[in-house]
Amino acid sequence: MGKLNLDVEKINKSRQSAKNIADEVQKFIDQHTTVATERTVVRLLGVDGVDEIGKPLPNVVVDNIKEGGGLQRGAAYWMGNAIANLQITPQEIAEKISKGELDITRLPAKDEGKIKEEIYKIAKESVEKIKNVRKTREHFLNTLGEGPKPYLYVIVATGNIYEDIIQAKAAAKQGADVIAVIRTTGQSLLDYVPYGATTEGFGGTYATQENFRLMRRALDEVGEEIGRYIRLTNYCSGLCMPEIAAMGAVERLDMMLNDALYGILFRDINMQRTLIDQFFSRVINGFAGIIINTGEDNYLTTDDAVEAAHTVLASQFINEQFALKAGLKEEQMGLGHAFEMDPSLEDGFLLELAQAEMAREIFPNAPLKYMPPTKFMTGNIFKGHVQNAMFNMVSIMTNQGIQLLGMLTEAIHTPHLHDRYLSIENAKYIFNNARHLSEEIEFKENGRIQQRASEVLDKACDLLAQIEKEGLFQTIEQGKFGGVKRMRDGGKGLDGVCKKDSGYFNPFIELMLGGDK
Amino acid sequence: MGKLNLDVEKINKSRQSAKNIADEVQKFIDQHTTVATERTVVRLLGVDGVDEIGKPLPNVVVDNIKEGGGLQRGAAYWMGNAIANLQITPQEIAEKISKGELDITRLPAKDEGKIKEEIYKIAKESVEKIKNVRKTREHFLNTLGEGPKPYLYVIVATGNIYEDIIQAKAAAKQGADVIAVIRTTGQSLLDYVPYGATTEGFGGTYATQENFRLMRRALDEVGEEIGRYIRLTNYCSGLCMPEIAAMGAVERLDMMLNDALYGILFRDINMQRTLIDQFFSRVINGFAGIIINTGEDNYLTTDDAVEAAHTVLASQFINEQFALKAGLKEEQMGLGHAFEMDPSLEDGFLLELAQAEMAREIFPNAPLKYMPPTKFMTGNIFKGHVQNAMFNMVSIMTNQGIQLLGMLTEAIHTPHLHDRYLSIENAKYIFNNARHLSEEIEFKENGRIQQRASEVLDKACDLLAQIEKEGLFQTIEQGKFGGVKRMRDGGKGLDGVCKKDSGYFNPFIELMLGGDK
Amino acid sequence: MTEAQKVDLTKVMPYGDTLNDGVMQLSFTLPVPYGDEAKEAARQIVLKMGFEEASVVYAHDLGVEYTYFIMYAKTRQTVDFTSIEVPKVDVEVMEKEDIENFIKENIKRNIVVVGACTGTDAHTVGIDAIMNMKGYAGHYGLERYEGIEAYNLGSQVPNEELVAKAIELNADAILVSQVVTQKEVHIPNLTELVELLEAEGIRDKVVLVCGGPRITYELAKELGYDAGFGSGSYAEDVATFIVNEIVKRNLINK
Amino acid sequence: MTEAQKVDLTKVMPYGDTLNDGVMQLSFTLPVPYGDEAKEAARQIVLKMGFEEASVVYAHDLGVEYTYFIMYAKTRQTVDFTSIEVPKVDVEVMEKEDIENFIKENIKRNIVVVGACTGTDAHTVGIDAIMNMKGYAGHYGLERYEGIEAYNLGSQVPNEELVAKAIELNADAILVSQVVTQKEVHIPNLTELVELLEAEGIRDKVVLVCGGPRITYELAKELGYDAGFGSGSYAEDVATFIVNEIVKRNLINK
Ligand code: B12
Ligand code: B12
Ligand SMILES: Cc1ncc(COP(=O)(O)O)c(C=O)c1O
Ligand SMILES: Cc1ncc(COP(=O)(O)O)c(C=O)c1O
Repeated sequence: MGKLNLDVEKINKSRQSAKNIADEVQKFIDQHTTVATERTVVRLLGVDGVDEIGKPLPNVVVDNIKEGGGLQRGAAYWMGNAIANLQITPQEIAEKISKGELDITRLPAKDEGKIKEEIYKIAKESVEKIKNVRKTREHFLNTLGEGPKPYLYVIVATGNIYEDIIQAKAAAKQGADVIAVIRTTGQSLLDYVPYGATTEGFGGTYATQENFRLMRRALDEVGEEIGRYIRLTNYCSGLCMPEIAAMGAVERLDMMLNDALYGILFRDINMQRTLIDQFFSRVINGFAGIIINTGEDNYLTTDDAVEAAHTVLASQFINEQFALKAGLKEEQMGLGHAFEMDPSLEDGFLLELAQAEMAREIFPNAPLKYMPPTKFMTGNIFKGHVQNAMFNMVSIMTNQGIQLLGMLTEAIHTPHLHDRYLSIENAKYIFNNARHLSEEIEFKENGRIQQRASEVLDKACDLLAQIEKEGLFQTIEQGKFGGVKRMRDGGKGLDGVCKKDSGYFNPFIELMLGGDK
Repeated sequence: MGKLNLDVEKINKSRQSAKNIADEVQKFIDQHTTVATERTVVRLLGVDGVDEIGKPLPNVVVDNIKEGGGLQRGAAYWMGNAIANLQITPQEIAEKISKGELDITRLPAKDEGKIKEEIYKIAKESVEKIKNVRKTREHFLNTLGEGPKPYLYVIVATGNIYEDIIQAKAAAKQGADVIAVIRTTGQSLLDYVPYGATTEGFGGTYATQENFRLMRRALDEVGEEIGRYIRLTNYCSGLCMPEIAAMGAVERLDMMLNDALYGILFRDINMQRTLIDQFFSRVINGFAGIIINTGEDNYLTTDDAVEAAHTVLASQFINEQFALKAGLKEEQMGLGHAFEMDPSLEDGFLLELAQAEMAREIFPNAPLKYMPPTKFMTGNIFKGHVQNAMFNMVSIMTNQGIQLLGMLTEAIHTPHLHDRYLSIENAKYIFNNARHLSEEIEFKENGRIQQRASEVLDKACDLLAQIEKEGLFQTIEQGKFGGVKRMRDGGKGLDGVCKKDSGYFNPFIELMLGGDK
Repeated sequence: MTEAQKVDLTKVMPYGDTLNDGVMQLSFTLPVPYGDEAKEAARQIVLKMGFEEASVVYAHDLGVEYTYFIMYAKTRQTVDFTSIEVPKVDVEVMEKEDIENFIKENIKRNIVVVGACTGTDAHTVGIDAIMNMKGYAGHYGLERYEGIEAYNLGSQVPNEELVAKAIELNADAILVSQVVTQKEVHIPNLTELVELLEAEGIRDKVVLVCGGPRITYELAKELGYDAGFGSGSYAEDVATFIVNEIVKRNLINK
Repeated sequence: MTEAQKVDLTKVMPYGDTLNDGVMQLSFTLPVPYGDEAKEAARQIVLKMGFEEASVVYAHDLGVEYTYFIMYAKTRQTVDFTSIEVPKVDVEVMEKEDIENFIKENIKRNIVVVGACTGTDAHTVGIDAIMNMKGYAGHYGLERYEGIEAYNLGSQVPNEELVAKAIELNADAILVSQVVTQKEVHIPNLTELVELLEAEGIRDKVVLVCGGPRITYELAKELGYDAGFGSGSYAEDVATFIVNEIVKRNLINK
């Protein structure tokens, strides 16, 4: 099979282990909810805005429910009950709570059928809206078209949404296909989503609905101008994972970084919390036609890319299963991996080739998201530009789907306007100049490349078998991913987790998972 | 055969055509000599230095012979006769001529046997000296060792030999294996070799024996220090082709750019003159163990690299035959080719791969000299650095022998100290990181790469058949190489060509071609 | 001239391919539309900085009325290399074993080192390189040193928490890592820590060290730290400094 | 702030990722041995040029007591973009056919153009691009123009020979290409040609044009040429200039 002659048995076995792992975790997920999940429900029911001290109304509502001891029943229930009682809109309910005029859990309990009826009416409208957003995207893609794969994916990270827009437009004109607005450092630990247009981030820009809207509009404009649909990406991660999914679904984001494991390992977010949140966020992303980007690349920043290669593959298998559970199609699975080996390694290029080709063959329909060298980038911008060129070579030789472009200034600053131009130029040159190289080359049977791939697959298969036995939580506790250990009850956000009671319901999961796509 | 599945018949046919072409030209060569050839004989007999107006003594001697109408008999005859008459050294003879104390062709004619005896005695010593120089090189290579192939070959070109030395030493420390001292613009049209250490060149430094010596010493020093023998290269081309060969043989140069076709096409040197000169220069280079570098790469600066690819191959076949005639071993044939396709070409990388692999397979033992992108380099040094990286990739994927490193500033200036460092770093990174890639990849049967190679071979084969029919001189008159037309009687230096008479002799050809190696 | 000119170290100038040619490469963007006028603007701004022979070798339209330039130009500025003195840690770096012996002989007790990546910074690789067992590039981290009790608090640690922990453990040294420096975000964060320690009255009782790729010894001193360590630092560099400082400042019995 | 700041074109500054941040990238070598002092020397020389926040992001030992640096720094210089005027050929470039018609209608005879790559310069690709049939990048060369007799003398042509040929052919225009500019070798060579033409008394009777990758219109004017053409010029650019100049300077009947 393929160029690598991979062992199909091992692939199947790995996939089955991953499925069992995900099944196990899903049981846990299904029994719980979180404050973020409930705020998402509130948002999807139409609540937006902030109170006079700047606290987002979804937080106001859910805090009120939580204080009233009602979280285990879910926000949909309480909102439905309030509507049934007061015959006002969710937004009006939120405003009343914020003004102290309403304590939502204290309203008389209406008939459950009535409650659901009220809620499902609104929820269906909301879901319909998202479906229309998806159709708009499809329309743009059909009329404007898109760039060839690998998509050129660049980040903007000035901290100021308006400056970001200038940079994003420039990048699009230079040939970028995807713009990711990096988040300000620290946002992922906020247990609320900031509001409005923002101009003050560090190493990134706040993810807010208004910022999404502004950037989306700018990219639509430039897309029309250059005749190519420009995708927009943000971060569906951190303590507000599903809320951002909801915002993105409405504002027509096209991709989302969305991976609980990243938050656990690299942001020290509590694993229970974020796995629960991830489920709902992926349901929304799946329904909204958003491609998720998983974060396996990050493991290689704290662990060694040669030694830990199999952890990336194992994690991709697990992420695939979590994605399937949430209704994501393979075409939406931007599984992450990275070109992060020490450039001084003899034959390192061969190992990178093996890894990239392996991912390609094991996940043939996933638009793999390939991350550039970062850890071994230095202040030597010239050498860095060549490291990025080698990364681009591997990508075109192995048909990657989404190429996050490396920046020559990676070790120095978030990209300057011309850094991005130079990187786009680098990738365009190589992708075009070696366009069909992957069709023309084969790998020697049982040579270094094939052997390396089979070795990595073997190890991943073993690791998955072990996780299957011990469970995902325990594996993370042992530091198997990224060399980082996190405790089941440690990290941020555990206090936002809550067991559902039997009356709990969340209309959106049902509508989006089951709904026609 | 090989990875390209090349048609062996075509290769054999091409080689046979080239042999016939060279045979034909060699007939012409054997009947002629030139002022440069005779000056070389004079030099090899031990004449050096300049007269009071700075004219080199070898020129003084040969001019005297020419004025006396004796050129057709060869300088060896006249020198031998003078020795037989005066019992003084060649150097003393030259000095006497220069002071007007001697008119060499006016001396009484001694017995031819006696003359030859005198000359062969000196000639043998001279040849012995060169043999020892070769042994010294072999000794260094055995004790110090050398870098892995492809050798990293860089140029220095400050115009000032002392500045060149700083740069060359720095390059060696940074990892260069070969240092080429580029000649000042215009030197190739001088019909004499300047004398002494020089500090004033434009875009290069004068090739003088003293400069050779200074640089050789510097490289031996640095070689000892870093434990790697550093090769030295200069230009055995232009109107003094064989003289420079002789100087290089004595001063232990290791490589020489040495290609009559280059002089004809790119310096407008008369074709008769330089083909005759080339023969003797190659005999010397061959005997001295010097690797020649041919100039096919240059065709692609004036012609299109895709369209004219077959002219490069055809010329390589011809150069191979000329080299064999002069006693050069395959291991000394640094046949030239280049990575010069328009970088904006879709799949251009595939075509470059095809060309490089083809040369590799057709000339399996030649240390091919691979030239970097130059024509399509721009002031964009960042992009240029990536173009050079792609060039390095092709080289390591096809096992080239000698890699002339591209400079990111190619379109701007001759290399600055750090330009060279960055280029060496670029090549070292890629050669090491993809060290065994060529062993691991195969090309798809009858795919784009294989097809391209076979197409180029076909065309070269046809072209050679045509040249075989029409003769090399006429082919050049038609502008078949580099798109440049040159006339048989045009260009510089024709007046230095002379038909030999029956008494002509040149001891060195015999000693070096026949001599034990 | 018979030899290469000698470098005059009191008047050093940039070198391209000839001594004192003064050549520098520059690149930057101007917010002006691409064209001859843009190139001239780029030239002028470079000439205004005192460069000579400024030449635009490449200009590219960035698509939003901004233009990118690559230039070469010559400076006539010189610097006296012989008079340059760079403040730095002035003790000679010891090896792990020597440090361990130094502690045994001179401090005669275990020393406690608390480290963290503070503020919103989550880049732990640097502090891990210094503190964790495994270390970095073949240099073991402090955890593996006999005589050193190392506590690595990890990432995104608020300064308050770090100070509390230092007090709790009666730390001899505090190590802070700051990697994100965009918009100088590290400066207030580092400053705040010093202020907190002063407020607690323990600034004098600890060796206070910061590090990160953009941290220099000089900057650290300015901000009130005892030392700062940049890229390519290893555990032994910091450990050498700490143990010497403890002795020097008489913090052995505190 | 609710929108991105607007660019003030009278005070333009370099742009990294924020308007007027002034960021520039630099690289260069100093003839000093690698080390902290070298980095400081690099910083100082950049600060002396008026840069601020100069930071060495990379330094490398070049092996012969020289050190290479990559730096970022901020300038506070501004340039008034609105006041920049670049001298250039001020006629609108015509297409080949229009030029041919222009000759027919306004000059009413064939014009003679002689070109060469002069001095020791052997880079013919540029002049060939302008003159030869084939042209360059899809733009035909002058040889293919009706109404133009083009003589390309090739490479390494001494100025004397070029002048002699121009006189012999009664040339209307002389085109000179100069590509090698190392150590400013083109300047005396270009100047000599003007002097020779003046000595022969024909400078006023010909349109004199030079070109090459480092030639600017401004430089050409300074050296006494009628125009200069740099990288990316095509035959039609030169031809337009020549035919207009012939009419303007009344060289039709000479
Ligand atoms: C790995 C990495 C990450 C990982 C971090 C994983 C982890 N657990 O550490 C992940 C993927 C999580 C990450 C995330 C982000 N990153 Co990051 N990241 C990097 C990267 C690629 C490498 C850093 C690294 O590990 N270096 C290797 C270590 C060993 O070197 P070091 O940190 O310099 O440490 C050495 C010395 O400095 C010193 N040292 C360091 N600390 C200390 C402390 C003491 C006491 C001492 C004595 C010495 C010392 O000793 C160490 C060993 O020699 C750099 C780019 C680069 N190539 O440098 C970007 C980089 C640092 N990241 C950057 C940014 C902006 C971010 C984000 C903010 C982006 C975003 N908005 O999402 C996030 C958020 C992180 C946050 N909240 O802090 C920027 C910072 C820009 C700037 N100058 O401010 C960089 C430069 C990339 C870029 N060009 O944009 N990142
Ligand atoms: C091809 C080439 C060669 C070929 C030339 C073949 C030939 N017959 O032309 C060969 C291999 C022979 C060669 C040799 C040398 N070269 Co060379 N060469 C180049 C190269 C790679 C490309 C030049 C080129 O063809 N450009 C394409 C043409 C179309 O562009 P262009 O010349 O700029 O022309 C355009 C415009 O400028 C304008 N134009 C040009 N002339 C004119 C004239 C008029 C009247 C008008 C209107 C317009 C016009 O219109 C043209 C079309 O748009 C450059 C590097 C580079 N990438 O630029 C080095 C380069 C020019 N060469 C260089 C050097 C030093 C040499 C040598 C001196 C090296 C040596 N010591 O041996 C030799 C000697 C040559 C000599 N005596 O002149 C240096 C010059 C450095 C400098 N700034 O002075 C360069 C920059 C390379 C380097 N970095 O060292 N070279
Ligand atoms: C999967 C994933 N999620 C999120 C992030 C962003 O981190 P933060 O949570 O700091 O915005 C990253 C960063 O690379 C990531 O890879
Ligand atoms: C084969 C060959 N000979 C000679 C030269 C050098 O030219 P010149 O004769 O100007 O020194 C070159 C330049 O590239 C060359 O390729």
